[in-house]
Amino acid sequence: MTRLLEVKGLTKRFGGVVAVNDLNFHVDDGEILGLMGPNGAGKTTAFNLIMGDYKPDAGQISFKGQDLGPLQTYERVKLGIARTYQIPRPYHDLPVIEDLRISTVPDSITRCLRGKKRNIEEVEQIGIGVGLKDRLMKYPHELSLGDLRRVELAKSIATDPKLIMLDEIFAGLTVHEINELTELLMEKKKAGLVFIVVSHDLKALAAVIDRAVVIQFGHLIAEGTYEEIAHDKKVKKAYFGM
Amino acid sequence: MVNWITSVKSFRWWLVAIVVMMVLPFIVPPSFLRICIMANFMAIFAMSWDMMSGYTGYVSFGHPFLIGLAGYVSAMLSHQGGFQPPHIVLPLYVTMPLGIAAAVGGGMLFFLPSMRVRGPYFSLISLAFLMILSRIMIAAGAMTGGDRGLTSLPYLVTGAVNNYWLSTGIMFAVAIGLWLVARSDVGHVLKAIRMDEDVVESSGLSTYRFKRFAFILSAITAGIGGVFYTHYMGSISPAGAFDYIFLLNIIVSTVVGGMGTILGPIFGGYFITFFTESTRTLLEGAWRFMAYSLVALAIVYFRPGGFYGIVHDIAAWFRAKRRGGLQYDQVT
Amino acid sequence: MLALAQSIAINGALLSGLYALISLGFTMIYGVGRVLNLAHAAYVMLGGYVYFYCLQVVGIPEPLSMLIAIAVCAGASLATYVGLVRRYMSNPTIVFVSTFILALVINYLVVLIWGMETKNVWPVVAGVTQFMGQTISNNLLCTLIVSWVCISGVLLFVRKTHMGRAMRALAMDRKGAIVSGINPDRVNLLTWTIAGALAGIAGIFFGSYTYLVPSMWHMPMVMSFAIVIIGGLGSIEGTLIASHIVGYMQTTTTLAIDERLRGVFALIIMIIVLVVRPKGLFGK
Amino acid sequence: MAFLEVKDLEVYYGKACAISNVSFSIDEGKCVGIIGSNGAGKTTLLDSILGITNWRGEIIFNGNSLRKLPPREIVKRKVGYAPERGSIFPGMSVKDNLLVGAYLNRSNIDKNLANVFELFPRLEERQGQQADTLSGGERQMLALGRAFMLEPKLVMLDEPTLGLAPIVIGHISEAVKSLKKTGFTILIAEQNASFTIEHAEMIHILERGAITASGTAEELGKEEYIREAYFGT
Repeated sequence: MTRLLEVKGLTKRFGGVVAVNDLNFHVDDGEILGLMGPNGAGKTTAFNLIMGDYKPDAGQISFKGQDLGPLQTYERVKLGIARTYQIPRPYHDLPVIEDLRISTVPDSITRCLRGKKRNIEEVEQIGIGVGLKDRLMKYPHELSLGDLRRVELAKSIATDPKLIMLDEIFAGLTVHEINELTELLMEKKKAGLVFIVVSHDLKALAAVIDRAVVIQFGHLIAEGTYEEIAHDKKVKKAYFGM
Repeated sequence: MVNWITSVKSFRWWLVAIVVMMVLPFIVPPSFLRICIMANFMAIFAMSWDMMSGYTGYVSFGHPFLIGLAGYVSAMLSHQGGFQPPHIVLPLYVTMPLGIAAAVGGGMLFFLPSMRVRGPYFSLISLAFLMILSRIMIAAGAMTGGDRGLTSLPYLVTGAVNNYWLSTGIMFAVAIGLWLVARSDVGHVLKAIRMDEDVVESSGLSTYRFKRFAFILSAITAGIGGVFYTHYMGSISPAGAFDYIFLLNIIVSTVVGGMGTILGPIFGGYFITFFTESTRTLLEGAWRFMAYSLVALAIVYFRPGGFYGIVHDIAAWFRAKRRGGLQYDQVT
Repeated sequence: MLALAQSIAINGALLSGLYALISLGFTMIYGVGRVLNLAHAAYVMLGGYVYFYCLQVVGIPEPLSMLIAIAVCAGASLATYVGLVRRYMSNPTIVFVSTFILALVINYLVVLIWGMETKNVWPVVAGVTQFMGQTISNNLLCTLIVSWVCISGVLLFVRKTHMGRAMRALAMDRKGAIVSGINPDRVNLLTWTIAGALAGIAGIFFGSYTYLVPSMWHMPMVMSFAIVIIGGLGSIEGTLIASHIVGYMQTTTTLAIDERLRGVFALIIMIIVLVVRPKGLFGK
Repeated sequence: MAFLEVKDLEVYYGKACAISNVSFSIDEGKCVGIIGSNGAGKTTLLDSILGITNWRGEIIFNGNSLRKLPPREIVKRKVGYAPERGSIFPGMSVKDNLLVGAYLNRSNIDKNLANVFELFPRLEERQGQQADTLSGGERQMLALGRAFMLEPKLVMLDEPTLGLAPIVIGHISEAVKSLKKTGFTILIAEQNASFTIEHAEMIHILERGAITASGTAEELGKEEYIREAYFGT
């Protein structure tokens, strides 16, 4: 298996608070990695560091062997990393299909000027693929939280990535919605996509992940399969204080 | 082949507008045409502002900087007065492109770095550049004529009818050009930037690249408007080019017409110009500006979407009623 | 040379104090409501004109004229918030554009009532004082003292009173303020009123420092922008320091370089600060 | 008559339903815990009680309906709230932070300050310090302290243990215990089940905006699915 993403010694401080502290983990090709930890453990900060939204105070992130340090967010996306937002951030004035289409627009003025909406079928397929078939013409304020999460997922898929980072994608969804999303992830995994799934909730990920890393106070405390970490003493202590 | 050429249908309103404008000189007096000329220029300035600020949400208070810079450069190079230091007087077909280039170049040099900062910060910087340029133009009196500016500049064409054709032609050329860009995915991305810039970045698009493009288009448009306007008026002065009321006119034209629409600013430019001109006989000086400012304020306050928004809402309501639901081509 | 330096030192202190007075209200409004009020400098002009009118046209005694001027500005500011801004608090762009138009409305209101020609305001205090070999008018000294009394008053208010703390609290953490029982709307009402009153005081002295003319708000508007940006939007202490940077720079430019370039250097510094450190020198 | 009674509460953000049909009550002097995961609607629930959201249904506090009341009126009725992540005023000193908490209760400031400092001696040591220099635990203490400056009849704690080290959670736990002893009525919203069951006499499980189970710690511990999901056994 090849290393896809490697995070080494990642550290980020905000004022007096260390959000991510000397964090090390990696993702291999063909797997779904769970990035877990109680709320406030630094998971989202780690995501933002990988995406380039913040600059790390120390440490290195490499993707497909390439150092991401000097790259802007959009360059990282073009390399094949995509993310979803924990709180969905749709464009409030655009219907779903137009929202998704932004992710397929080429990052080049000349190519944008040539030909309009030729990517509409492709976008429609992605939308249908995440189960938004009859909601493509709806505006964000008409959608439920579950649907907005689907839009987030579809947007990340539309950038044609290799690795997708899902931030708390199951939070607040019904059991039925969770099952549907799980199926979808499995399907995409077969198609060759790699996922990092962030969740504070160990249980929800049991069916999805191949391997998990658990962080607390921005630091890695356990790593292994779901079974292994579920019985890890440190993890239990982190979650339940026992 | 590109689709937009095949879709003649979407050009039908342009054709109507062009036909109306072509008939106009034969049925109205020159005094009316002179108002139309001013309206054409205001429409160009408003479209320029809209391309940058209306689309991306970066509210520029510095557009007179671009317009004035273009006008001044062309004016200084083509001026025939014997002021110091002596310099070569160039023909208009050289100075006008140079003026436009100055607007783009000066804008790139000053405005583009400012687009790193967002929201009100950008607006303040652009206003600061406007103030600085205005001060420098006054201080460098030997070159620029100082407070009084430059007068008796060469005209491109003379007479109301000729100037009408010229300004109308430029206005339509600019409008159709910008409209095509705005309809393309570029316009789409720019609107998305206005709504949430970070999310656009995480869709793998360089927002800076798109903002820069919008800015350059805006600067070219401002430059074109600036040089033609200067050589239509035959004079340029700090009081005219850098006055707040001029800036207000540009912004209000766009807001009244509808921000982020290209069509709106044309309507807004005409509305504002005819409004100020028609009140000229009714109200004296300050009263007129007062009334105008109050109307502008009322429109911004009660209808931030402008006329375009109103028309759009009504049309969408009718169509939705007829077809019982939104169709794809209506929501974009 | 020494005389020039002394002159710069004294005049700089005066101008800085006035600028601080104007910018303070501007930055307070941003702090509590996250909106910029572009009409703020127009109140300064309004204050100057109302004072002039009451004192020199109607003949109302000086202290009463001052009170009227301050009250008119406070009222104008409050009315701006209630009538124009409150509805669009969540849309800074509209507030930005509409308050800018409002500034022009006030501008033409002044033109309509008092005309275009310049007017000289009687000095608030007559006579001159010799200081460091310079002759300073008592009026300017009074301006300096009043500025600092007001500034100290505002600082004491926001630090030592419940309402002042509520203002700062709202600026820092909206939800924390609300769960403490602070009513954001009331704090905004008060802040706009205080800001208007400060602008009125500044207007009285600004008018007698220079003269009255309907375009006199342009420079204070842009300068107070520059000041709050250099100081960091919403930071009161930063605003005070930045007022002195800008005030002294402007005085130096006017007295030692070229009167026509006044303001240019302050603006250039503002631009550099913004591009290098977008949150201002003292902003968080 | 319950001290706080929430009946058929519903909250919508646009068309998305955040809280549906939530009913529960607290008796005076008791402690109730709401356990739920991220996004379950805990904060929305507490916000609604304080009047920050638009809700439907009925909330009765101390015999009076809170319908249509603005937050400050509810705070006036002595509802203290420590928002999540120890939300504090970063640019103010610790003491000033506490004084903001006394905004609507200015009669016994000195006594209340002394009480807070007794509860959290750490805050007394640092009272002159700027609040953004505090650690996560100290911030949480400050947020709690600020709520106590009101002399509240009901205290609502939103995730008081979020992101805190076990030893710091211990300090917070001590504080909550001494509050209970003093007779405060407490509502805790938490993900941390063990912290909640330590203090709460009654626990409600909140999932996707609805209460899915209620009972004492022992009662809930008997249900396997809840035990697995929240108690970690």
